[in-house]
Amino acid sequence: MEKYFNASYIWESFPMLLPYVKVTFLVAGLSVLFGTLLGFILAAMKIGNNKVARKIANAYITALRCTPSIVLLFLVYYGLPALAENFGLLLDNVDKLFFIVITFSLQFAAAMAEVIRSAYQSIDKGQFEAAVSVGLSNFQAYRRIVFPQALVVALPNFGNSLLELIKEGSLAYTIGLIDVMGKASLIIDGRFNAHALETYIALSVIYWVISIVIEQVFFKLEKIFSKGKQVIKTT
Amino acid sequence: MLEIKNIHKSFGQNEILKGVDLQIDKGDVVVILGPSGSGKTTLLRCINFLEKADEGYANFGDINVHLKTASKKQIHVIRQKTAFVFQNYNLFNNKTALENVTEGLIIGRKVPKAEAAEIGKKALDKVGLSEKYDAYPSQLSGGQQQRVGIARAVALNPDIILFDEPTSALDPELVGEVLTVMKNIAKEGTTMLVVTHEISFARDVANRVVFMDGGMIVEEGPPNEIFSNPKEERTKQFLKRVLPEDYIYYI
Amino acid sequence: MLEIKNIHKSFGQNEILKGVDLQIDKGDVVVILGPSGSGKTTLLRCINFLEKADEGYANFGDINVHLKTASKKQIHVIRQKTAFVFQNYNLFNNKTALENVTEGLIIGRKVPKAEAAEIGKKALDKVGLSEKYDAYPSQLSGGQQQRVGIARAVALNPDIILFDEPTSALDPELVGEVLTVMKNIAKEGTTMLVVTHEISFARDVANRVVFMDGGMIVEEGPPNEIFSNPKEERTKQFLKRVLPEDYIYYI
Amino acid sequence: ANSSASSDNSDSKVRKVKVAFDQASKPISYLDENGKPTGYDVEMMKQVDELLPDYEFEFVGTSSDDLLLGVEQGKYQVGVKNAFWTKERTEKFIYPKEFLGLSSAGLVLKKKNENIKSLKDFASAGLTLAPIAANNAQYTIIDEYNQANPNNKVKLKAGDSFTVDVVQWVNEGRVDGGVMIEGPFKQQVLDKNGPYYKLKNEVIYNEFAVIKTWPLFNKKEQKFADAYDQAVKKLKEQKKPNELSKKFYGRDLFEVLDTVKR
Amino acid sequence: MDFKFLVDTFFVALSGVPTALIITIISLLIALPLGFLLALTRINQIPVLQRFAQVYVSFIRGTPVIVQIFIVYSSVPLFLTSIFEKYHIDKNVYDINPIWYAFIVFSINTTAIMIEIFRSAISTVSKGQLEAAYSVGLTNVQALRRIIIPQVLVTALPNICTATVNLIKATSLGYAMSLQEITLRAKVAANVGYNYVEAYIDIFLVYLILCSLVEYLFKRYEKRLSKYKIAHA
Ligand SMILES: Nc1ncnc2c1ncn2[C@@H]1O[C@H](COP(=O)(O)OP(=O)(O)OP(=O)(O)O)[C@@H](O)[C@H]1O
Ligand SMILES: Nc1ncnc2c1ncn2[C@@H]1O[C@H](COP(=O)(O)OP(=O)(O)OP(=O)(O)O)[C@@H](O)[C@H]1O
Ligand SMILES: [Mg+2]
Ligand SMILES: [Mg+2]
Repeated sequence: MEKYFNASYIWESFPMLLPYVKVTFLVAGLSVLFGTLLGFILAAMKIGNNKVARKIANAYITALRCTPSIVLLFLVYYGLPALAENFGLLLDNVDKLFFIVITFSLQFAAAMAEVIRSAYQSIDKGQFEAAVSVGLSNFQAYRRIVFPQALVVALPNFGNSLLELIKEGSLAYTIGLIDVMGKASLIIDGRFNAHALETYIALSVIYWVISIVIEQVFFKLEKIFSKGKQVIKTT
Repeated sequence: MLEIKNIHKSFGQNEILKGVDLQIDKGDVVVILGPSGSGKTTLLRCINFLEKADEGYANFGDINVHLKTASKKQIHVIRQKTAFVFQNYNLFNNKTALENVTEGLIIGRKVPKAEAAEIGKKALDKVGLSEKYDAYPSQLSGGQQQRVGIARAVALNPDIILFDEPTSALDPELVGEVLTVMKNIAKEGTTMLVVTHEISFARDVANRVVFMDGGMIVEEGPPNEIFSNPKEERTKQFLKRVLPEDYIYYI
Repeated sequence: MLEIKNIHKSFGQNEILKGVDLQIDKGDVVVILGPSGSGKTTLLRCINFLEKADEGYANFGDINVHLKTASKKQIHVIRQKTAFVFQNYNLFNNKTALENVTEGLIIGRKVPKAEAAEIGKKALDKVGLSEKYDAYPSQLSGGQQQRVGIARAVALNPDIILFDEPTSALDPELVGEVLTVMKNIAKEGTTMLVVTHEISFARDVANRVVFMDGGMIVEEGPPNEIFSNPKEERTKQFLKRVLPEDYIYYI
Repeated sequence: ANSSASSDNSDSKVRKVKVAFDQASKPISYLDENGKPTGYDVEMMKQVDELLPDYEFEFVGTSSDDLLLGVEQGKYQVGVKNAFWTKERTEKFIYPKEFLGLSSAGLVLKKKNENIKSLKDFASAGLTLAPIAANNAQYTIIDEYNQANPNNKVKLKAGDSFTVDVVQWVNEGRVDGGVMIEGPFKQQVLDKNGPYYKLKNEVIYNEFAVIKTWPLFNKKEQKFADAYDQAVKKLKEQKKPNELSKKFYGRDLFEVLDTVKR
Repeated sequence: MDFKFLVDTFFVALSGVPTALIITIISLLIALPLGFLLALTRINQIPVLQRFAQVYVSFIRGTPVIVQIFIVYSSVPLFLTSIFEKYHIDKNVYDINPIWYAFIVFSINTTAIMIEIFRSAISTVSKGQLEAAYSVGLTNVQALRRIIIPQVLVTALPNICTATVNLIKATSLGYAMSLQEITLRAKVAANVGYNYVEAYIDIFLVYLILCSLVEYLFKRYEKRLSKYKIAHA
């Protein structure tokens, strides 16, 4: 085993990989932003009374759940320009990042729709009723009473989805965007595939650290936002 | 002061309220009794527009609204004149006791913050929670939570406070403290419409008891009359089951 | 038949039971009263090994166990001799009423299925649920659920049934049906240890009332004595708060 | 053209085209330490660009799959990825008249299998072969050999390019042989600083074919392909490909051009 | 677009479904019980095991599957050889069918996900259920098997469904281990004529059909399992 394994390749990989974490974060950050917005719309469609809207939202969520990310990526990367052409838009010179962000936004939205819906529904209806009964408008009741509580419920699931997104984001490499995963592939190719294991170990450590940091951040956020929620058990 | 006429309300096929009329004068304490499912909660919720009635009018001093077609503005005005105390408290979980009380004042009524805090503290003092301004609901016992609920209603200085079984979610021992608070408020002349199973409260505090069954008012009158001399068979049956077995004979 | 000696139990720093002794004879109905947090539930749970006591002995007719070091087998034997009725029913959500009752017989005691069904149906008949054999808990009212809970305990034919506030999670109207069932069982000579706030039940059915506070037994005796002539100050205070205001004077 | 050409649209003479290349296929096409595209195929195309004033090349690094999809759809006008010629592929892409380069293919073997010189020997001996990415040209060579010799097939498995470290796999015995091009083998095993220099007496390289490689043009790009032909012809006259071959493959493959069958 | 190829390759891709399913099923068979047990160690806070489970879950959930595949695929054989050599086991590690690596990777991966799913599902079943089971004389194992697990399964099922669908999709990464599954078969077919557009459309269709079907089956099963819940809210 020692014949093929040389830990110095692990150390050597870190400085080469780390600069590309930026790209990974860029993809994730933008996708979270747009995905969450779309997720809100989808959740609203699912919660609302309009049957057609609900059907559409459900179909969307099922379809996206069932499509491997890489396939979705190609569908967006090639399908979208083809669609846009029908409207006289030329997307051929648009940056790859654009398509990647769209792909992962679409996917993230499907996950978020469920996260948002279940968080919203976990808040007792009485909270809203109490708010309007003390004279708040519907909007004020949502903004001040319902949403802050739903946020706390949603946070852990939101964190999980974010972790998924960061990992899936590694596929961006397939259409040539070089993020931390892509860089690892380049390093390995540069060595004609020798000592790939060491590079992948370095890569996995980077991903792991990122995920631990994100987990911790969300844990802290949850604590901050959940003031008043610490449940005292009564038997 | 509040007059309700002919409220009807169905959920799907089920007609829950079948034409309820109710008249409450300023300073009245009216207790509604009735078996589970008779529509007591629904009646209160319709009055506060938490449920939209299918039919009926509410006459609120100067304002007269058709419950079904009331405009947003009318609803808002009536909600300003009423306050609701919920069975399971429904305190805002993400707000402290004081914030719970001031939320409606600051956001709903645009009372300046300092003034609202003043009013809120007074209300909490009144229910004996001077020590708990900054406690979150999860840090309070059931009885304390319900007292915050009452303070929240009182602070709004409404024309009438609606209570929906305010003590039924409480440990037997905690019931007393909440009833005491309610009695004190009643003594101050607050108009109250109370759904409760606490017979002693009804007897001591109410000036009118209303017995509901099957979505209708079966019988109403002063507490002594209703308890010691109910006219309707249904009322008798109900009281027999709810009162301590021998209690009824001693009154 | 059951003798308990010197039970101690702490949760972390909190000593909840500070040496409780209790003697129950065959056919006894013992009611435990006491304020919230006084350790009533904990006592019952220790007897059934749902909580492991830190100290103390239980003497169960022929078996004598040290509660802390009891072996798995001893625990099993004692559990076979006791049954527990929970405050919030704790019916098996994934089983029908009949399956709830037969589960312990078939799986725990290896009673043949047909025989177990026989026993189970009888127990359910006894609590007035002949119509509900195949209903799931979610399809039953609270009162019905608790009656299944009682049937489940009865079917095991235990030496003693432990009740932990069996009616306190129920609508006031449903309390009666459960108490009636309990009375009937008591009449049949079942030994019962009951934590409850239902004074009328204690007075009518119990042959001994135990008043607990702060993890200790403060006072015990026949119900008449305890209710009309409590000796300890703490007992008096407690009864004052729990009994309907004027009730105490009429007994 | 070159970078000085204005990107002004009104200057309709200069056309911008996208040249896709497989960015992880050293030494054919790859990104150097500074992230700049290079490799035999890329450098050839750069020189073609020099000779075509009407065109301005933009090099786009990507994966092999995307390159094939992108050129077919017209996202890229041309792509280079060490592609071989097959009849079926001409339905999807324009193959120009002039090939771009030569690629050597050889078997990496254990010393004891030194005498295996061809795919036929390899197949006859019943040896196992390291998996090859399905979109890799080497896969095509073996596949075609198998089609032609249905009774003496090489055990061919498709896999992924990144997982297979041919030299290591052969040496440790995970497989009996692997297909490689010559340059990388030299740099890994024969070079004093290569990661597997210590194995230089244990594994050997037996070339079995040299094959022409082609750029793939989008179907609408016939004119562009013609222009390319002109340029490459010139380059070949100037022996430019020979230099690049030496530089990237460590050997002038054009020396054996006459033996190249396809 | 080459429609004949599109249709032909659809069936080629379809022929990879059994491979994908076998990997999925084996992984689930291993991950479900193992995940449940490890979830119990975390809930009951069993000292060393729960720590192990925690780190394990954190690592697996923190790294992309493809990286895990690469690591297992390149390190396990090395590891095994050195063990075989040490103990003079005369067995060629490299005769192992790559599907075994897939079983290892995806089982490891799915187990981590199951731990999390069961952990939250178990906590939704009230402790009273267990206590009631004890009080009628069931043993620990009996209580788990007859009362707790059936209820845990119902709450966990939607999440298990999601995990299964994700697992099926993830088997497409098996190409990295030369697994003859859906994606690889389609891509091999595409290589001859570079018909990648058609191949990806076929891959898309096969996964869409397969995963929707699995999702549908889970929903039906969930309905059956949760019949005790439907009565009223
Ligand atoms: N949102 C709703 N949708 C459908 N049915 C409802 C709804 N709210 C209440 N009901 C039904 O209306 C009936 C009356 O309910 P209501 O809560 O008014 O009774 P109640 O007199 O307050 O009873 P309780 O003493 O149990 O609180 C019940 O049968 C209930 O099931
Ligand atoms: N598992 C536990 N961990 C820590 N503290 C506990 C636990 N169970 C009970 N306690 C504490 O023990 C004390 C006594 O509880 P117990 O439930 O026995 O009281 P009780 O007399 O039954 O009260 P109630 O009438 O409210 O049911 C309470 O202060 C409670 O907070
Ligand atoms: Mg009600
Ligand atoms: Mg208790």
